[in-house]
Amino acid sequence: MDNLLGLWFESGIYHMTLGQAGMMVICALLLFLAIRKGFEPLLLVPIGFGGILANIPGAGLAFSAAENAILAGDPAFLADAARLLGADISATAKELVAMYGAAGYETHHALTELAKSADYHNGMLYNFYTVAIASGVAPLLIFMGVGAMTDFGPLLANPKTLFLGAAAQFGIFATVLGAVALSALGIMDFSVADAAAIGIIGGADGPTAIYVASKLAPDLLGAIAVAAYSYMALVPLIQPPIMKLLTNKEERKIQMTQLRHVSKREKILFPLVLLVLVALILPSAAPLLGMFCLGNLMRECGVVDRLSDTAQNALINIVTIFLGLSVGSKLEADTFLDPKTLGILVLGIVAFGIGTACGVLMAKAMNAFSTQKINPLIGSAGVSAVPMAARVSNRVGLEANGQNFLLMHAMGPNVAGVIGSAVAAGVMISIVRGMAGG
Amino acid sequence: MDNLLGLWFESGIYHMTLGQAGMMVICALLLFLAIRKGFEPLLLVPIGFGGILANIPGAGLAFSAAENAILAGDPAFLADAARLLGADISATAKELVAMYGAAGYETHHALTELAKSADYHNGMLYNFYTVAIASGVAPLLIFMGVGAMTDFGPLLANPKTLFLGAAAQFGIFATVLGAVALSALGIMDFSVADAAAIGIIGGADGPTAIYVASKLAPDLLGAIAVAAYSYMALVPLIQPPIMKLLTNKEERKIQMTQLRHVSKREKILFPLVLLVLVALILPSAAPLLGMFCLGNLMRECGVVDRLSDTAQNALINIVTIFLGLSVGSKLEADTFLDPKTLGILVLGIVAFGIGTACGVLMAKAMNAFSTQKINPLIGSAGVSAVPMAARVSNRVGLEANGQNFLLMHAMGPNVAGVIGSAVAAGVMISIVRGMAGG
Amino acid sequence: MDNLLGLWFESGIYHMTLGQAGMMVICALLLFLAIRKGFEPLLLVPIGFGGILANIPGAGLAFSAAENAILAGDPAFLADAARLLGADISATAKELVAMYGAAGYETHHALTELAKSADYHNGMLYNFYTVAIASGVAPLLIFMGVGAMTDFGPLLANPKTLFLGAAAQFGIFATVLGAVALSALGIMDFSVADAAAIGIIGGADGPTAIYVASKLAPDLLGAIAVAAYSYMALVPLIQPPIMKLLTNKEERKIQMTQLRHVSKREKILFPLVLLVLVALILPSAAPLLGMFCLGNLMRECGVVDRLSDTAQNALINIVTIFLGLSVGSKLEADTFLDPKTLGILVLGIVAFGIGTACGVLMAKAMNAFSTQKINPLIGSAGVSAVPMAARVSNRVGLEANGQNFLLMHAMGPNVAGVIGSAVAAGVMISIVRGMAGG
Amino acid sequence: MQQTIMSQGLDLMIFGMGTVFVFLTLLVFLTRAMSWFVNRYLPEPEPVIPSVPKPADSSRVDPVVIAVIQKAIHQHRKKQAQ
Amino acid sequence: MQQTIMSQGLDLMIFGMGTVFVFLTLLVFLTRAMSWFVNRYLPEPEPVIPSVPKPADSSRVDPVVIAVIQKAIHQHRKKQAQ
Amino acid sequence: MQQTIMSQGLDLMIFGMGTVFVFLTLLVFLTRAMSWFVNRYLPEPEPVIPSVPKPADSSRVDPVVIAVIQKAIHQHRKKQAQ
Ligand code: NA
Ligand code: NA
Ligand code: NA
Repeated sequence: MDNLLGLWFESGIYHMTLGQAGMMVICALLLFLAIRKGFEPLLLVPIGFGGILANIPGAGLAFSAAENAILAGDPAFLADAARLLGADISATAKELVAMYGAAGYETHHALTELAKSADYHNGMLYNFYTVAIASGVAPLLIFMGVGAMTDFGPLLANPKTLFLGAAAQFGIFATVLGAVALSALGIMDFSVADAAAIGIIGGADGPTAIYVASKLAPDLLGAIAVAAYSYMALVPLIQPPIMKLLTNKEERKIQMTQLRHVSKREKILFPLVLLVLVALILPSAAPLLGMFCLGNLMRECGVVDRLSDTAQNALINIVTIFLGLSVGSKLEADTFLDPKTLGILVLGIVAFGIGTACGVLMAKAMNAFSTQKINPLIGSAGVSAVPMAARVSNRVGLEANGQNFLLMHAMGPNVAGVIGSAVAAGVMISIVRGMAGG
Repeated sequence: MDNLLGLWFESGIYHMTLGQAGMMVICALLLFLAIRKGFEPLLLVPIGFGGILANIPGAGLAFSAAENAILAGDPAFLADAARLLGADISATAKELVAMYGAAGYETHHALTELAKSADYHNGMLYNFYTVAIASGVAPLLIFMGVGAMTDFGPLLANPKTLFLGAAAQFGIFATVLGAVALSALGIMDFSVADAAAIGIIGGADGPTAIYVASKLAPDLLGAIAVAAYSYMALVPLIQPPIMKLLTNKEERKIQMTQLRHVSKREKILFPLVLLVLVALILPSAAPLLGMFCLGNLMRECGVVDRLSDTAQNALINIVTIFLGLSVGSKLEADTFLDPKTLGILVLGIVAFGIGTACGVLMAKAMNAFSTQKINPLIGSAGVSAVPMAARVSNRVGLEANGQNFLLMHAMGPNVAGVIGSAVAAGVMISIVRGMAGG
Repeated sequence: MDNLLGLWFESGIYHMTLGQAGMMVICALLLFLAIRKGFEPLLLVPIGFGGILANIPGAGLAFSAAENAILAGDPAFLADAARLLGADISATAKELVAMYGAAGYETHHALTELAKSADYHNGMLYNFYTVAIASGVAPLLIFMGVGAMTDFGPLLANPKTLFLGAAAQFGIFATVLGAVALSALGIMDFSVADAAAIGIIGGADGPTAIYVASKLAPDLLGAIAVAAYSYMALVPLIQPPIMKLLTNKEERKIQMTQLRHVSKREKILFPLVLLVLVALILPSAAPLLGMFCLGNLMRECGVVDRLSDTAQNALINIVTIFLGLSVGSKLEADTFLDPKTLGILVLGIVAFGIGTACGVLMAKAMNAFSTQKINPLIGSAGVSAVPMAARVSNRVGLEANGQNFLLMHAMGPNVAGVIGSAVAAGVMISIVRGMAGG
Repeated sequence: MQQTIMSQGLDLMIFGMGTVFVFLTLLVFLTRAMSWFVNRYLPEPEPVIPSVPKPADSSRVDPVVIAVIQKAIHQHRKKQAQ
Repeated sequence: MQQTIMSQGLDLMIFGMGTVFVFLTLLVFLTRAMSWFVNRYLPEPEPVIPSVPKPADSSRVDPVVIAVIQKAIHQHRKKQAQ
Repeated sequence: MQQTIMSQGLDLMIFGMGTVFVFLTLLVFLTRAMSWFVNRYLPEPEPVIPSVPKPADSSRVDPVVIAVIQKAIHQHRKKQAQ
């Protein structure tokens, strides 16, 4: 009989909270958008599915051993936990979990030992998150794969498009300012680290956003990743109005000269040049851009094709599955259902908008100073969101002039945007750590 | 000279025990069955090979650092170990290893630290086991791959075949009862946890069996996995007699109506329906069925084919190699050569038989209440053992009626059996933990 | 303003040491040799690139959390570190890092805990090294893949070529003697363990060299791996002069009889025979040769082709990327720029030379005692360096006699050399540990 | 003890088998409901595509192959012409 | 506090955006220099090969395919002969 | 010390090289015995299949290819007919 009761008390319905039910609906929506509307399905399918798993009541898949032990509510353990966390003995499990989240390394270590000796275990998704994201390895491997898929030819043929990739990153920093302003006004409660992590959504680059969030604001990672990938999928809706608002028909009609042929050797040397520059200027960007350059070098050097193939197929696919599920673990209701999430979604789309605008305006500014005109529509591709943003530039260009194929020209700022946001990520991580340190 | 002696004292022959020699012969037999007779070679080749490695005398590939330190027999370390384990100072290394196996988390932790500071290391297979199986990840990833290979079409076309998949799981629970009866009678010494882990052999599903055994009875994992895979390979011999015994020629002749066409959308929604049901009813089955549903969703949704391909090729192959070697580590002589192993082999085949019988009888029972007759031969496919059991149903059906192709109809109960045994796994894990806890 | 200064103080240029600059040039040279000259590109591209990453000033990618904490130079932490390391309080960060490297397990553990609680992290490459090489798994998986790519047919057709594979390993042990002699003469400061690790370069087998170095002399791993792969690429330059010096035109003209057909069953049984012999004679070689035999069995048994394919493609490629980057982490300036490195490079090429010579001489010796003559040119293939060395034998043979195709005959000693150096690795590891223990 | 373990085994069997049946029965009804709903409200417009994922390149014809075929045809025609 | 966080945000924006521009500007110049150097001193002798890595086997024709083709041609010729 | 390390090196060489030779010599004999046994008692019935593992699909012909061939042949025949 106890077993029957036990099963009932263990059943999901009995434990299901409104928040968990709500998150399941949200995750189902993500899956719908991914499968039916084609929103970045490679990421949003595992993320949405992982989110559902993370919110299965009583399964504790997204919790650490210590959290599972606390939530299991064994009085003896709760007492020890309260003591270790310096909490009042009457503190509820939920309060203790919150305090655990805020506690430092030693406390985590001690409570984990305690929980494991009481035979509690990390949830599956928690383990995936620890191995794939907390260690930083998954975003880096994806970045290596992206590097192995990237052709820098168009950028090398017209290096000044790098400026467009730089300008479009202003969306990141404007959003950082917006976020801290919300805090200053007391509307939200974002730390500088939070603000930096939110801003990076404007980088329009998934792995970069996840990498930065995992370093600066792990609690916000779920919302940030979801926002980043959703808005990347929405680029065809977000960008065109802004692009048309900031350009006149004549500008959109500008034909660009055929790109010069780029030699194999230039393509081989470019990732090394970029790597050396990172080493000299911005070591904190070394992991991200280093792996990116490695992937690209493996692609271009032509002597390690089997490694390059694996990096852009088997390896990136495996890592994507784990990355998605790990991000899903951050869609656990108590973490995700927070006013901050709303703020993140709003700030994120603002970031995209500002980035797009700055890219276009930068292109116009460059035209003011240079004789060889560039079509301002390719400026919007500077936000990265490869290759979607470049396609958008091409489409809007064709609307203005049926003979105007901007795709290849837009690929330059597009990949420049990837470099730009990785640089922004590096500098933000090092500045924020400096502020924390100081 | 010392070195020469040292080499001799380090040589395998000098240390080889009868048990290890015996295990090597058994593993060679497994390899023979796998390679020559085609017994589940994908698993039994790595398992058999891993078993040989695990029994190489003096190599300690299957032992933890602490066990290797004890077996190395350095007096100083033995004294410490005896103290930490609360053993008599005169205890032999073998006794200490046994006590270490029975000791709790803190003792393990302390002895491991001690062994590592004395520069002893985990054996290769022990590390594989820890990463692949103790963490639970390998069986889950295999299950994801199986999900990505599974077509639920036949099941969706005829959902009531799920009842056959349910009935066939009775083999599991009958065997549990048999195992505890053997204990009650003092013939064997199985705990309830052991009994549950043994019963799951009747689930006729490798990864499920390994997953349950790793949670409830790690010491028996080797025997359980070997039994599960061997009997799955023997399905063509085990099932037909039972099927013929329980059915008459007329029943075997029953023709089934062509299955209706199942739409893509039904196939996409089914894994989500299943997942929600798991979330509501049986959270403890969430890891297994969750990963299974993820794999199937990736397969059916049609927008993440590259992930689905990887899940059913590169990833599952890599995991299979490590899973097999890890299981092999549990074929170490002292663990495997135990009267319990015999009991497991006997109970396992009983479980298969009862499961087969219940599937067939359930089909006949359903015919008694329904107008639309089903051929009882497809009931036996409910044990899972995909797709072997379905093929057996088809073959026996053809013997009775040359025009009677049951394969597709048998695939329904066949995949239902996979779900059924995963549910059984979840409920047993949660009940047994409740008993241990209570 | 502080941030601007902060950024400058964080910039690479500010921190770049001469050593790091030098190592970047050396790594760029490695990349040049790999990409332009085709020196073992699959390994040297990731190694060279990893070396550049490891030397990015201030990024600390190749350092552990404790080392990064010390190098960060926070006074409070330095004081604790000095205390834990028993160092003088005035010790510089560099001295402390050196002492940390020399410290034992407990000290490492304590300092690591301390560093992590101060929010310092392991560098990316350090993590790769820990997971891939320190655990020993990467070289073993590569070895499994190599086994799955190896056809033992030629060896089985003419087993006595195993003697050539044995003789060529004398290069290993002669070099060990040379290394200890340099120590005895006070020219270098190699321990016996160092000497053994250096000698294995003569094995002309990358994964074996890395495996031994990781066990016996991790600090020298970078130089040893670079030497091993570079000289393997230089085999076409190193071997021919020695081969011609030790043979006369008549000997080089010797035609060998067509190899007999080898049956599938012999090929299936050979890896098992080898495994049993390892188990009986030399357990310490079990990990290396065990994984090698597993790969070969998977290849030959014909029933697990999907595992064999994965082992020689997706899996070995993934592991190669991580192995290369991990080796690169050992090209960090302070570790690599050491007189020992020069000694290693010199001794390494000597080892190759002696190994080649002994292989050829052994072949001549065998001809003295046997009627069925073998062409001494295939002796040089005994150093392994598969398949380069066999190709060299073939080419030199064709120079002497245009109708003399030695390739298949040379494959026998070539793969025998792989087994030979794995055996040498096992025996050296066990003897050296015995010496350390005693 | 004998009693306990037997009774524990019985509990395990009864509640375990019970749960399996309850679960799969619910699954039958939910599946039927889902299928009914889909076929009633979300009938498929497009023709059903095969659900087995194909390796990317098996769907298109290797240009090399086409080249070979054309060459073969061409040589054959030459022969015919003679 | 309000002030601090705002000023911190401002710092982050100014120095962050500044670094991005400095970095990419330097990259523009280095890239131009590199391209100039390569085209000036290391002009490519060989024709450029496509940079997209191909799966090893897509470049050669599957022997089975050739067999099939030859069979096809052969049967066809037989038909013609009649 | 000088002595010790030299003697240790010598030991390593002697016993190491010794083990390598003993091991490989035993392997020669075991291999010969194995081959003799196999060829004497387990001669292979079936013809030897190539030992190089092929990717599963390279052994069967891609239906697309067959389609293309048939189409090619057919068009060719039409031409002939004119
Ligand atoms: Na960007
Ligand atoms: Na089952
Ligand atoms: Na060798």
